[in-house]
Amino acid sequence: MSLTPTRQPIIPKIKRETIKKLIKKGERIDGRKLDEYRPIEIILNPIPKAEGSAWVKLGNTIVMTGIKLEVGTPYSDRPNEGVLQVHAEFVPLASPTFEPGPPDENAIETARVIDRSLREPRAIRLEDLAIIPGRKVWLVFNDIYLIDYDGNTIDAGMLSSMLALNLAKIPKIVSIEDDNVIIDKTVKESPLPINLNVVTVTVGLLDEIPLVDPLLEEELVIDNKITIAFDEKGRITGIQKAGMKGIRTSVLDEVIDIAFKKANELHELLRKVLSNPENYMKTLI
Amino acid sequence: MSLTPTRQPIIPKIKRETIKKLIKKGERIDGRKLDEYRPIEIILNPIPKAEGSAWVKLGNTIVMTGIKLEVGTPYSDRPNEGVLQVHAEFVPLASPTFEPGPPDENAIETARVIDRSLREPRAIRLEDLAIIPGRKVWLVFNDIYLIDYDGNTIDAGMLSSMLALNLAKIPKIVSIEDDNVIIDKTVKESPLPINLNVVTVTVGLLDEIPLVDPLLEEELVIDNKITIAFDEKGRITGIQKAGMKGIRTSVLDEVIDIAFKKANELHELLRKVLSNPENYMKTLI
Amino acid sequence: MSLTPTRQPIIPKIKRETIKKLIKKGERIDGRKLDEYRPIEIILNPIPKAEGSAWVKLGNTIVMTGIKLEVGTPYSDRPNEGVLQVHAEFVPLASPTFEPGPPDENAIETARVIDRSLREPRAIRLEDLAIIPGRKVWLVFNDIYLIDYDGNTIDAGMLSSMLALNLAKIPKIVSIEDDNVIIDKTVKESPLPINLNVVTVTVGLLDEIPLVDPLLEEELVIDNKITIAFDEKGRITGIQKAGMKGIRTSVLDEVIDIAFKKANELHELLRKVLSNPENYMKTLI
Amino acid sequence: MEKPILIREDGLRHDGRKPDELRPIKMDVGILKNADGSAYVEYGGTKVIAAVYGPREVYPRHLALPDRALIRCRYHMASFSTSDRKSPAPSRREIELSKVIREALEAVVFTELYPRTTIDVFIEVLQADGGTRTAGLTAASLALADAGIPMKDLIAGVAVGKIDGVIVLDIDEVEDEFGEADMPIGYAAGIEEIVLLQLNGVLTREEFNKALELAKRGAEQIYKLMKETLHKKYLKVLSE
Amino acid sequence: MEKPILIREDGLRHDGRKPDELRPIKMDVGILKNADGSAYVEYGGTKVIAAVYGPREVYPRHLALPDRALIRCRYHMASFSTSDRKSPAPSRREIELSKVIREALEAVVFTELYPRTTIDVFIEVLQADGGTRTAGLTAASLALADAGIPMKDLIAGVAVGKIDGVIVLDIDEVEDEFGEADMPIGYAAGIEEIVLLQLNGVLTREEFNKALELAKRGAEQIYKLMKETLHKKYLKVLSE
Amino acid sequence: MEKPILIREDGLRHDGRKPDELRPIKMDVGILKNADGSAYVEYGGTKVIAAVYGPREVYPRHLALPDRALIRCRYHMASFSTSDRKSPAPSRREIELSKVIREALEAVVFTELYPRTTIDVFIEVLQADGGTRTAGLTAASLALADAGIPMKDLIAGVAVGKIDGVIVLDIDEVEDEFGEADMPIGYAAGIEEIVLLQLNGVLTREEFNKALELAKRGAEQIYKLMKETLHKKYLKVLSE
Repeated sequence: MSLTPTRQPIIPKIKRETIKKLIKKGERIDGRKLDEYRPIEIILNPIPKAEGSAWVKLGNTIVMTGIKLEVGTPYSDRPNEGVLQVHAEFVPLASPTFEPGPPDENAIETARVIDRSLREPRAIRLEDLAIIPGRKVWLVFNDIYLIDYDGNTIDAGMLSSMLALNLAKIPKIVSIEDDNVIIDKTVKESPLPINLNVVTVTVGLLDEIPLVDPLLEEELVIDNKITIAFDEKGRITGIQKAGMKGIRTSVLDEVIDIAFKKANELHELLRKVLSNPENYMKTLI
Repeated sequence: MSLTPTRQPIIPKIKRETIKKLIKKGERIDGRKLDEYRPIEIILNPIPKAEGSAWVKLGNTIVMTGIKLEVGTPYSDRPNEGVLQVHAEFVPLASPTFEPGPPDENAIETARVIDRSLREPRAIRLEDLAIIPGRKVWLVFNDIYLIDYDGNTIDAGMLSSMLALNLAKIPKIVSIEDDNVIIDKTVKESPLPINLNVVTVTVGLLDEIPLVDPLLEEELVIDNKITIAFDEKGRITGIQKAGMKGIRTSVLDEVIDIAFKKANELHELLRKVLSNPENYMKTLI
Repeated sequence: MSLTPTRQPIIPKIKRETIKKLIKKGERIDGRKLDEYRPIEIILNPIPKAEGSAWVKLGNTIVMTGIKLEVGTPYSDRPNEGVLQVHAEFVPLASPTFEPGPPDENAIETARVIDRSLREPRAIRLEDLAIIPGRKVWLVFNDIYLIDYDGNTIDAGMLSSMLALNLAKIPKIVSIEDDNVIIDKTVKESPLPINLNVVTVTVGLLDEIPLVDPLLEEELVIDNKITIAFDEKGRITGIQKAGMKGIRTSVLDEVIDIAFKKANELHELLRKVLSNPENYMKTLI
Repeated sequence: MEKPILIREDGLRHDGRKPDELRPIKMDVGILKNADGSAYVEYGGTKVIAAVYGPREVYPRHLALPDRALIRCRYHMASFSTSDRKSPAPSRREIELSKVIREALEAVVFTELYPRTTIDVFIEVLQADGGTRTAGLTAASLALADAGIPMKDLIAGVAVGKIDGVIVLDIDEVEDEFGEADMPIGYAAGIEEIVLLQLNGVLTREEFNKALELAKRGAEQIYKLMKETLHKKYLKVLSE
Repeated sequence: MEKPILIREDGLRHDGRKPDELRPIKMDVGILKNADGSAYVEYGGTKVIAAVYGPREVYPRHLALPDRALIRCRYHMASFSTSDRKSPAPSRREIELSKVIREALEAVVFTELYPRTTIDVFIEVLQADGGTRTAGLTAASLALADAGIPMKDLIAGVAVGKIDGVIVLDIDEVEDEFGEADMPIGYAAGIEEIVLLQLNGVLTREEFNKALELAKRGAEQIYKLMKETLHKKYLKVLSE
Repeated sequence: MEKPILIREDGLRHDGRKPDELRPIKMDVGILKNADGSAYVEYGGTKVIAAVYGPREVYPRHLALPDRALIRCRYHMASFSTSDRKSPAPSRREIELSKVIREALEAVVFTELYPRTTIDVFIEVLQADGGTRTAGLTAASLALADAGIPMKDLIAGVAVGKIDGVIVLDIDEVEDEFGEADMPIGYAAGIEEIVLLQLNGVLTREEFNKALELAKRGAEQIYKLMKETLHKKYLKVLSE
């Protein structure tokens, strides 16, 4: 059951007014322009035990994605494909308002939007991940951990997922006997087959004014958030409207225009990072 | 853990007194006689995706049962038989006092009484539902949804279950290879094998006065409910006493006499409906 | 998530002071010496349906352990060994402060300390419990039920576990076909293979004064509890410190000395009981 | 397992009992230290403990009833009580039986004497060999008496059954599994009220009548044992 | 199952519909007795019931909002609604859809009129054949109106899709499964606001624009039916 | 996986360390923005983050303690932290370790200064390579200091073990898996108190004494690093 949110970070009324006033003037509390992303820091493969991993800091929002590959059973309606599972954990260290427990609707929505945006354009070549067709395939677990929460978990989660997937390597298959597949995780062989990259751009709306990459404090005052996924060919591969107000078509148009522009920037960033990944293979501290 | 019920529909004291006074005069708030069922409306197979389904409106109590057939593993102590599973969901749209969540003790009791009353006289020929003896059998899921709640869920649930089971058709088996059974749910073949029909009759007691098919408001003032299942041969195939008072043997005798008479009426109704099922294959609205 | 305990049996301040004063004088509220165990009553195999069982009354703490043996799948990293699973249930009849529900952290800690103390010295010859190597092995369920709670559940639970394991008999294997193992639980054959016995000794600390086998009321006033497991060769096979204070090394030394001495007594008791088990095969009342 | 012979040629049952014969029954009260009342009951191989806590404060408070005590009841089987290990999580069967046992107890406890409190009844089945709910109900009734909670009457539980066509008293697990019907009852013999009644199986009307009479007769025997057990306990308490 | 032909040579869809054609739509309100408002909606084979309870007291109390009503919304599929039986436990999909439907309703309900209360919306999918969330949203909107809860506007839900390269209205399950995109929208046609928008699939910008226009056109037709349904109901109530 | 050689012919360990040598240790505090205090700790391949929230209001309120702060502690492993993916649901192991870490922290925090509040400690293991509970305890202690919560002393955690018969400091995962004993300790080196102590394995009394001494020696080195880390941080704060 979904409930109108009640336990939210509290934001003083005066700050709420300031944020709104600034946005209406085209400004933001952290000095950004309305269509500007926060600075993005990237650390690749900080978790060697994962098959791939990426730490993304988007302003003060920190997300870590780890990819795990396990041998398992395919879905009965796709017997010859690997299985992608995207999960998001909003662990309680990330925010004073998070409680331990199974993922809530916000974590589930984040995971499902990222899942769909990856799945629909076939970002991963799941058809190359069968081991014994119909019986054993690779399960790709894309686990997104929110570590510090300052808004816009979807874009940060998608960036870190896309990076971690690109870095992921498939463990060595040692032997196959009947349905018994023995693997050696200490030896990583071929890379996970990626078809194309996908990014999401989240745009907030306040009185029909669009603002890119909203901060948590902004999320608490805006009317809506629209997340749009774009693949590297510029196609829309997913949309999710969130928030408790309606949107007019003309405003939506404007939002998509902005998102498209920003998506190109994010794809550019992905290309830059992935063409020289070793530059980003730093330690966490 | 079972608790004395605390969160019940509230019924004003004056109404409570009226109900009691009427019953003692042999009358009821809805004008029925003490031994009279509410009108029963039946719609057969409103859910074509289910293998069988039946909508039963007993006064204002609405119950929908859907039968699903899946291929699965038999119980180890009955390796050559299909598996019957009866579930009841008291979904929150049915009553202001129901909350979302797993079935509570009342839903579980309803399901288990219906389950036993069907299972004991072997109403379904489970022995005809083996596919690969000892390995693969048909699982018969009898899912009872309570949609509007005005008392006597067991009798309504049993009627709709019995109708849905009679209408259920077994999907086509396309191929069997090793333990891999492929079925095609779009093609329904032979009917589910039914041995005999069972009905339940629920009788309330107030100061030792029996009343058949209690309304919700009556359930809130009576002392006890006794549910008795009868098969079409007139045998008792299940009993469940509910309620927080004791019963004397002589009163119980009287209850069974009444229940037996009403069971014959319900069996008559089943026969009428099942001999011309097409007459009842209407749309829901 | 672990919380500072809040719902505890309440113990009046005056009693608390009495307990403390006595301990500092080297005395205890039940008249025992500081290094003395409460009387131990043992009933062997009171539950013939279990493969082995033992009822242990340690003062007013009552624990019943039942061993069940089932056929199952080995752990993938130990394909040729049986599986030991230790569970503890603190059922609500044992204490006014226990609530129904899954095991809490105290029940889990009790089970895990006993599990490790048995597992590490290989008290059970799990390597003799493979049925079809790599595929089917015996699962040994060691289920500890706390029936009346007056402190020191670990020592009582370990004693009853060790006794029940020693008494456990492996059911007859009737047939093995492919991976299908048919057993007959009514025929019990060879005993469960035991390598050696293990006991635990729990020592409480109050202002650095050690006291053996604390009562519940003592547990509520002491600073710490240290549980030390010893096998029959005198080796330490497990340690667990519990409690919300620190310990100095010299005090810890003293605790281990005492525990070692008491462990010998408990091993002596085990030997006595297990050399004449029929003497202890009484009925529960 | 194949169906064994349930009624032998000499008319006796697989364990040598006559059709109207109870299994050996043992009972005791006050066996636990923490509980306000407790009891242990054996019907042959069926072994059950019950504990009562209360009347005591309700937690959380909003569950309290203004005009009577709440009864909370849990029937639970130990994981080692059955031939195949039982998962400790409550099954649908245990949830249902907790309800029917609670309702049986509600019929006799003077709950109106303790408004805004709870009376908690916990039943643990240590070994299950048929008749666990009825042995559990007997134990719960004894534990309530042991806790000093005022009741209209004691409740004796017993199951009758139909096996190989014969109506028999106090069926055990084998008879339940291979028989044609299992009918557990809870009977307050002093006030002559049936407080628990279930039928799992197929009976004609005549068989039902016969079964009910037999059950009442059996329950009366158990009821007598319960009275004696409590009497002995009180004498013991008085003499201390 | 193999991919069927979704767009036939004559340009019609697998069920004979034109690309911009809705399935047969049925709706009714006030179908449940207990609920304060209720509705039944069919989009072809998709059959949905919605019930509204409230405004009513919030329980537990600390969830209440001082300045508005809480909306609680559950989208749930009956276990028999799908080809393979669905487990009754809420799936991640159902949790997400409950959220997006709730947010759509928040955009139109005057929640500030009922501070400290809750308005509960329960949607049960009886049969799923594509478009369950949008049919559910339509039903929820009707049920709120039936409950007399003041709203800025009604919401009509409909899904558009891309199948075999063609943008089509009101896709069914087969079209969803084998098509290239599924885009459900919730549209408040009176105030011309999009209150629910998701895209599951791949579209170019032009296709998106076309799809959105088609969706709005379809929603307007449904919106008209909703008005008529409510109108008929009120006339009926008035004439009674 | 077969047992590797744990102690090489030259007396060094599989990774080239001497028996009494720690792995490379890194630590930092104040790494999270939302938490009141936070820390990151690496013991070789083991990587752990801890966050502290509080003292803050207890929710639900009835858990509050009248005379002291409640400590709530969660030790949790990320699903990608282990070789085989770990389910995100808390395991029995995680529940136990949350308890022993909480109890260790209770021994040093001046909880009586903040009655009716809660101090929440959340530990996330990002990569597990042996010694996760002890690295987690070190990180928790640093995060509490970073949050400015008054403590008697800092706690340094470290595990010693016995591998191929040799007592060694700061065992890693391979040594834990194939060794004979793993003994994690938490040591408040300033007040010389052991606040966490577990043994998972078999040791003679002499080996235990030797292991405990080695553990204390190792903890003292870590304790020194912790002091330096906090000192650097304060200097940095002061200079800003």
